[in-house]
Amino acid sequence: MTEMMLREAIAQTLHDEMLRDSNVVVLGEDIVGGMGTEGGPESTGGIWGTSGGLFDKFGPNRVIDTPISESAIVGAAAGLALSGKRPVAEIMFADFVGVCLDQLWNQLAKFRYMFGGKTTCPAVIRMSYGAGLNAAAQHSQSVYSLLTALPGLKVVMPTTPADAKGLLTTAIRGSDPVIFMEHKALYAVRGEVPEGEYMIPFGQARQVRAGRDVTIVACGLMVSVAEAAAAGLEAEGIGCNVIDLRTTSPIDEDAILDSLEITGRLVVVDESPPRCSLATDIAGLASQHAFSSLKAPIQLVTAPHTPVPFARELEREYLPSADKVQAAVRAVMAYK
Amino acid sequence: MTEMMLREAIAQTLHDEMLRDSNVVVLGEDIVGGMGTEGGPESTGGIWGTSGGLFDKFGPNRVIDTPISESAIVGAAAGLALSGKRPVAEIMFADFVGVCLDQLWNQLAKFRYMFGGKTTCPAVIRMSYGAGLNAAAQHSQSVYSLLTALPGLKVVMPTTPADAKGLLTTAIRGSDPVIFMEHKALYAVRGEVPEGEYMIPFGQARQVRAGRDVTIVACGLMVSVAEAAAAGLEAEGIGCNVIDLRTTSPIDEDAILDSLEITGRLVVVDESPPRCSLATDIAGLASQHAFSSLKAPIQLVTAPHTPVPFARELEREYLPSADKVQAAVRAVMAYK
Amino acid sequence: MQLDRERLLRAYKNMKIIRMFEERLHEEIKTGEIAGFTHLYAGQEAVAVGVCELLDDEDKIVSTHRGHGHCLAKGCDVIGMMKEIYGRADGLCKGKGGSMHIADIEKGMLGANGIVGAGAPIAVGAAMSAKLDGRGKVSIAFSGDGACNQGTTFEAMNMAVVTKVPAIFVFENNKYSENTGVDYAVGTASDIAGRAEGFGMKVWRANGSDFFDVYNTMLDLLDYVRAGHGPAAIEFDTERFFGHFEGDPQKYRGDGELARIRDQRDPLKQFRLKAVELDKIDLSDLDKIDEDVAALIEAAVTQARAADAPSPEDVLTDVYVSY
Amino acid sequence: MQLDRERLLRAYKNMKIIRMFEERLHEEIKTGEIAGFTHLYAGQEAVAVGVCELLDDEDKIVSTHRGHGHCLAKGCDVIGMMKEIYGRADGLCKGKGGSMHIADIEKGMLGANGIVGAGAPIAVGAAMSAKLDGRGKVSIAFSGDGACNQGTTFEAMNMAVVTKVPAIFVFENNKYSENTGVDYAVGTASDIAGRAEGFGMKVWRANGSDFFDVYNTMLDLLDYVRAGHGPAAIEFDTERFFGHFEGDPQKYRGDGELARIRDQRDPLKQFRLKAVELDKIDLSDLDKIDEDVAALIEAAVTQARAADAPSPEDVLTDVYVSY
Ligand SMILES: Cc1ncc(C[n+]2csc(CCOP(=O)(O)OP(=O)(O)O)c2C)c(N)n1
Ligand SMILES: Cc1ncc(C[n+]2csc(CCOP(=O)(O)OP(=O)(O)O)c2C)c(N)n1
Ligand SMILES: [Mg+2]
Ligand SMILES: [Mg+2]
Repeated sequence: MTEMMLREAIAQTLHDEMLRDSNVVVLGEDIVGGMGTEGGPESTGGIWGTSGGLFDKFGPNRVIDTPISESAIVGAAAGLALSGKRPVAEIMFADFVGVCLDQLWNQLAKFRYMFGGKTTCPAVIRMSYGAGLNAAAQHSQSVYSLLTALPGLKVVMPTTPADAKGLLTTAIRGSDPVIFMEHKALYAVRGEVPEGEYMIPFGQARQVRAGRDVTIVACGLMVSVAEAAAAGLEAEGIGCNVIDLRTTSPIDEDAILDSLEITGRLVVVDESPPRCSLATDIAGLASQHAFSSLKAPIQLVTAPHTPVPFARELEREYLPSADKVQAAVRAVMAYK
Repeated sequence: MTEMMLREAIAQTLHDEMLRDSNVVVLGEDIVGGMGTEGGPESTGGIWGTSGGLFDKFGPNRVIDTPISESAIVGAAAGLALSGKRPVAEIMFADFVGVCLDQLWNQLAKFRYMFGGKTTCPAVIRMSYGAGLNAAAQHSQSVYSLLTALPGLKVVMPTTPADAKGLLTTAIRGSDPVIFMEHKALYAVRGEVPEGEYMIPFGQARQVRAGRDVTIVACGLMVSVAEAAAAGLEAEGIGCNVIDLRTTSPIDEDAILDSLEITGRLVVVDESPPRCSLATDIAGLASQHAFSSLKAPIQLVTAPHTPVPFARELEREYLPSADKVQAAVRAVMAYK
Repeated sequence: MQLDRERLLRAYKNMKIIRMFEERLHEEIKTGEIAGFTHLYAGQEAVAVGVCELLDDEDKIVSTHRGHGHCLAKGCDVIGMMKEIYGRADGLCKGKGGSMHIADIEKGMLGANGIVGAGAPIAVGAAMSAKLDGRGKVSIAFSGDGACNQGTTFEAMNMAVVTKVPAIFVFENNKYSENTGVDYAVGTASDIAGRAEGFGMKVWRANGSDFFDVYNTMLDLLDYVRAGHGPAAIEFDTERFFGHFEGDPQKYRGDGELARIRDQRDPLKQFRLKAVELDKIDLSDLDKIDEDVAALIEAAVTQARAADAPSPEDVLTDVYVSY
Repeated sequence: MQLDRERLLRAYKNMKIIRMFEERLHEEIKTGEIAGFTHLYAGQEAVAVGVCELLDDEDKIVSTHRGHGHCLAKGCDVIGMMKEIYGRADGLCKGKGGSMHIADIEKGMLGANGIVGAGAPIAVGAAMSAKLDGRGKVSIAFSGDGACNQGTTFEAMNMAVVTKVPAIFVFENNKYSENTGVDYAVGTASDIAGRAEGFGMKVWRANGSDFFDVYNTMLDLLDYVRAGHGPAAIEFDTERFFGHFEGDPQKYRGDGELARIRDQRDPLKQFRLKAVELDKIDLSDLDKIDEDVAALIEAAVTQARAADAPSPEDVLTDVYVSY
């Protein structure tokens, strides 16, 4: 085990996988940094600090810095994947899915199906997402609900450096297109990371905390919010079973349903706006398949049906907080 | 009242609104048809038969035929709206939202909020959607769940010619951006349409059929599927309350919750794939706010988590059918 | 890659296959047996065949909604394609794709595409792959005069220039995007190649009704690209013989326009005229091919009609490799 | 629109406001009081002011992530902007937008924009509106050398040519998109105007560090566009004096590069030199303006600091007019 930041776990994993498999190619805007400048390539090394050193080591044909053209980036990843390569593309902010959705949704996600199962399309599209940095309406969104809805894509959301390594390795070595979502506020989070080969299968949630009163389901940054809420509630004698989904597609239905059999009470914490969200997705799952276990109305703690606001006071109110989660837990506990 | 097809109701409404308000401008690919050809403008008159005659009457500055550039079409609608016009843009197939999502999601939908409420953005974006014509994975999708999730947009789904007129008029005269979704399989549906001014407020569902046993919520083409199912079930003595949402954003929560108070049983019929869908959205609503009324697990009848397949036999299986809805209704009735 | 007799005969045969495939579909679609939207490629045969004759299975192409010609020219199985268009279980894509989504990765055919403009970026990715492999392979994006206005096409051209990959942008200017004329929709008054040049690419132009012109110009272009000079573009002046989609009344056409182009700009007629001048080929050779192709297409339709429909459960398979 | 004394003084004042606004932000951001991502426009003042001096409130502009200069030049309130950047309740956008989303529709300023390349299509829509109104108004899209590679920008240029609307594409080539040099990312080796020309537009080029060159070239360009000849494009050679965003260590810069451009390509310095040559203006006039502007910026910061934060409930308002 080595302690490192989540961003370092990603950089290291990219490095290790490129070393292991010469078909792995990375591409994206400024992933090299300094192309065409006096400072030269690698003078900056990637906006998020997740690709530094790769260009010097693997060269321009495997580490491809691109113009600002997100559709062409994702399309190129698709073309690389169809040609037998394993591209890892970076979209700087998940909000930019707006300018490349077609390539994700109508191309990458559907090739295998449209072509009758006769091809694989092993592309990983990494993107930073989420609010908390006062980056306002176009640089703060939690795009995972939208992407989870799209058949053909897998959606992965690491919350710890170890998970980042284990899940990214699985993503790169897999045969399906994967959206790999990195919360901006988690890049600097530190944690122990296993050395050597380390893979985490998709669709297996992580139990963050055990408890028998209420099930709290969360993913990404919201896991820490759920955890903080649960820690506080323990003092009140309320035991929360906190589940980190790790991947929202596929989703670990069993982890949720098994927990609901014990608790009968569900709170979902979701950074997305409420409509057609991951929160409602899980409510749908529970209300179909855990109906007889449920003892109280499901509580969905989400962002409001608004864009992400800029000012600190507004963004703070926008985001689900430990307070709101605690209120939701108390509400499901109080229900008679 | 005049009988006409849904496509005619749309063409007529566009015409009437352009006549009434010189700020109404329409734009889109081939909405004139024949630009730059020997046949000349209006030689075809729009792919869907929803814009014929407008060019000859209102001229090229108000009826703007565009190149194949969906982002620029929606962006231009946004620019027109910010400049005091009332654009009605046509995106030929809702699937093409993939190439213009940014303009819908990060621009149109957010201007008012990002600009602190200091502007309105009255743009209507019309698009044909839905399966049933064997148009395969990229021309058959039910994009409404995705768009309903986006704060700042309203989403409208007419099912009858009269509703098409009433809802489109409301959309054009309103002050917010509206997505107006026209199911391809409904264009030729006939019905009586009120003459003269006719507006239907958003957020008011239509009760298609009354019943006290089960609530069936549907929208768009699925309303007719729900209706057919309900008609068959009546013979078995099961009374279904069939609700046509008309608009999915805003959604008529009261219509659903009031009905659930009576029936306690909910079936949702949704043409979208299941994850983070309108179906789960309504399940989320019910499991939060109608928990005490619910007598059985909620049944969600949706498309599967797959792209839309091409072959007739596959697409038929893909789409929710009256049979599947009946099975769901029987399941909720049988639950003890 | 000189045009010897064998190559000439094969090129003619491939063009004829496309022509008869499309003419037959035009008839079969009227019977109602074929579902969905179908866009016929007839009239543009010289482009698909002239380009693909110079490629092997490791060279890639990405096609469009009007993809049958590209698929056939790149070697997709005629019978498998016909079955796919009929939506059969053993169609090339198991009935899941249909006319607009035919692909055969083994043949270097990365898919027809229902989204106008989606192909060019994908071709750039395949070109990146080719450059990485360093074996002189190329990747081709076919685009129409309508698709050339889509943002993705422009992004792809710039990215190909920046990354100096062996991508080739083949613009088939058949003068129409659906019902709109190219003079209206392309800002540079129907000059598509000039715009590609503006992106910093070397460009070529050729007569897309003339196989020999297509082939010889591509020979030159491919020399340039395979040598590692980066991307290139070519505009072909061509014609579509049928409507935009099957069912299109084509009211945007001028009087006599269709008759004129079918008479004067038919790649197969022109091939016949020129081929015999070359003295390597007799018309009887070509007549023989016509017969063979007719039999092949007949067999394809017969087999497609007789083939099994997919079973409903198959709707759920092939979404993921594993999930 | 001759450059009389009054106009010259105003132009200088507006450039100075931008400069001091940005220099002050550069300092204030270090205190941690200002949240979010901020991109400073200093160095490019002559472009924003030279362009906007020739517009009135009915002419529209659409800006970028680096939008303060465009906003100020188009007449947005200095204090309202500062408050917005501080995220205050009475900021220009009530604290909901912040630096990247400042807009003032009354002034014809249709918004800064956080999505690179999103502005050009919106400007085309505003130009369609201007053409419909027929009063000779124009609509301007500002784009960077990075944004010029985005598909939306290309689509917008083509659509403007096709629809012959009074859209103007102003490319501010400051040589960098984030950490990437223009020579790398623009396929035509840093020539952006040439590519616009490839789209069928008349193009101009000018020195974006020289207000007089910007102004006079725009005078010519605007004559052309306002006369109804359709869209046009212009490329300005310019420089950004700060990092891409506040906090950028700028390791991609060459040794002494920043000192050199600040010395040789400063629009304010150059204005001072040329203005006195013109004999209409004394340096003391400009010094007086400097003082006034300093006081204005000081007041803006003081007021912004003192202003109320939005109240949390406001997160829910202004999404729709009615819902
Ligand atoms: C993104 C997108 N926009 C619009 C369409 C509808 N559409 C299909 S083909 C076509 C015209 C394409 O014209 P062109 O590129 O010239 O190809 P051609 O049909 O002439 O082969 C259009 C508008 C589409 N399929 N995808
Ligand atoms: C669609 C999109 N892609 C990427 C970004 C991230 N980004 C913001 S500014 C920028 C560089 C823009 O360069 P340029 O257009 O030259 O403008 P400048 O910063 O020089 O003013 C990038 C890549 C973005 N905001 N939006
Ligand atoms: Mg065409
Ligand atoms: Mg720049």
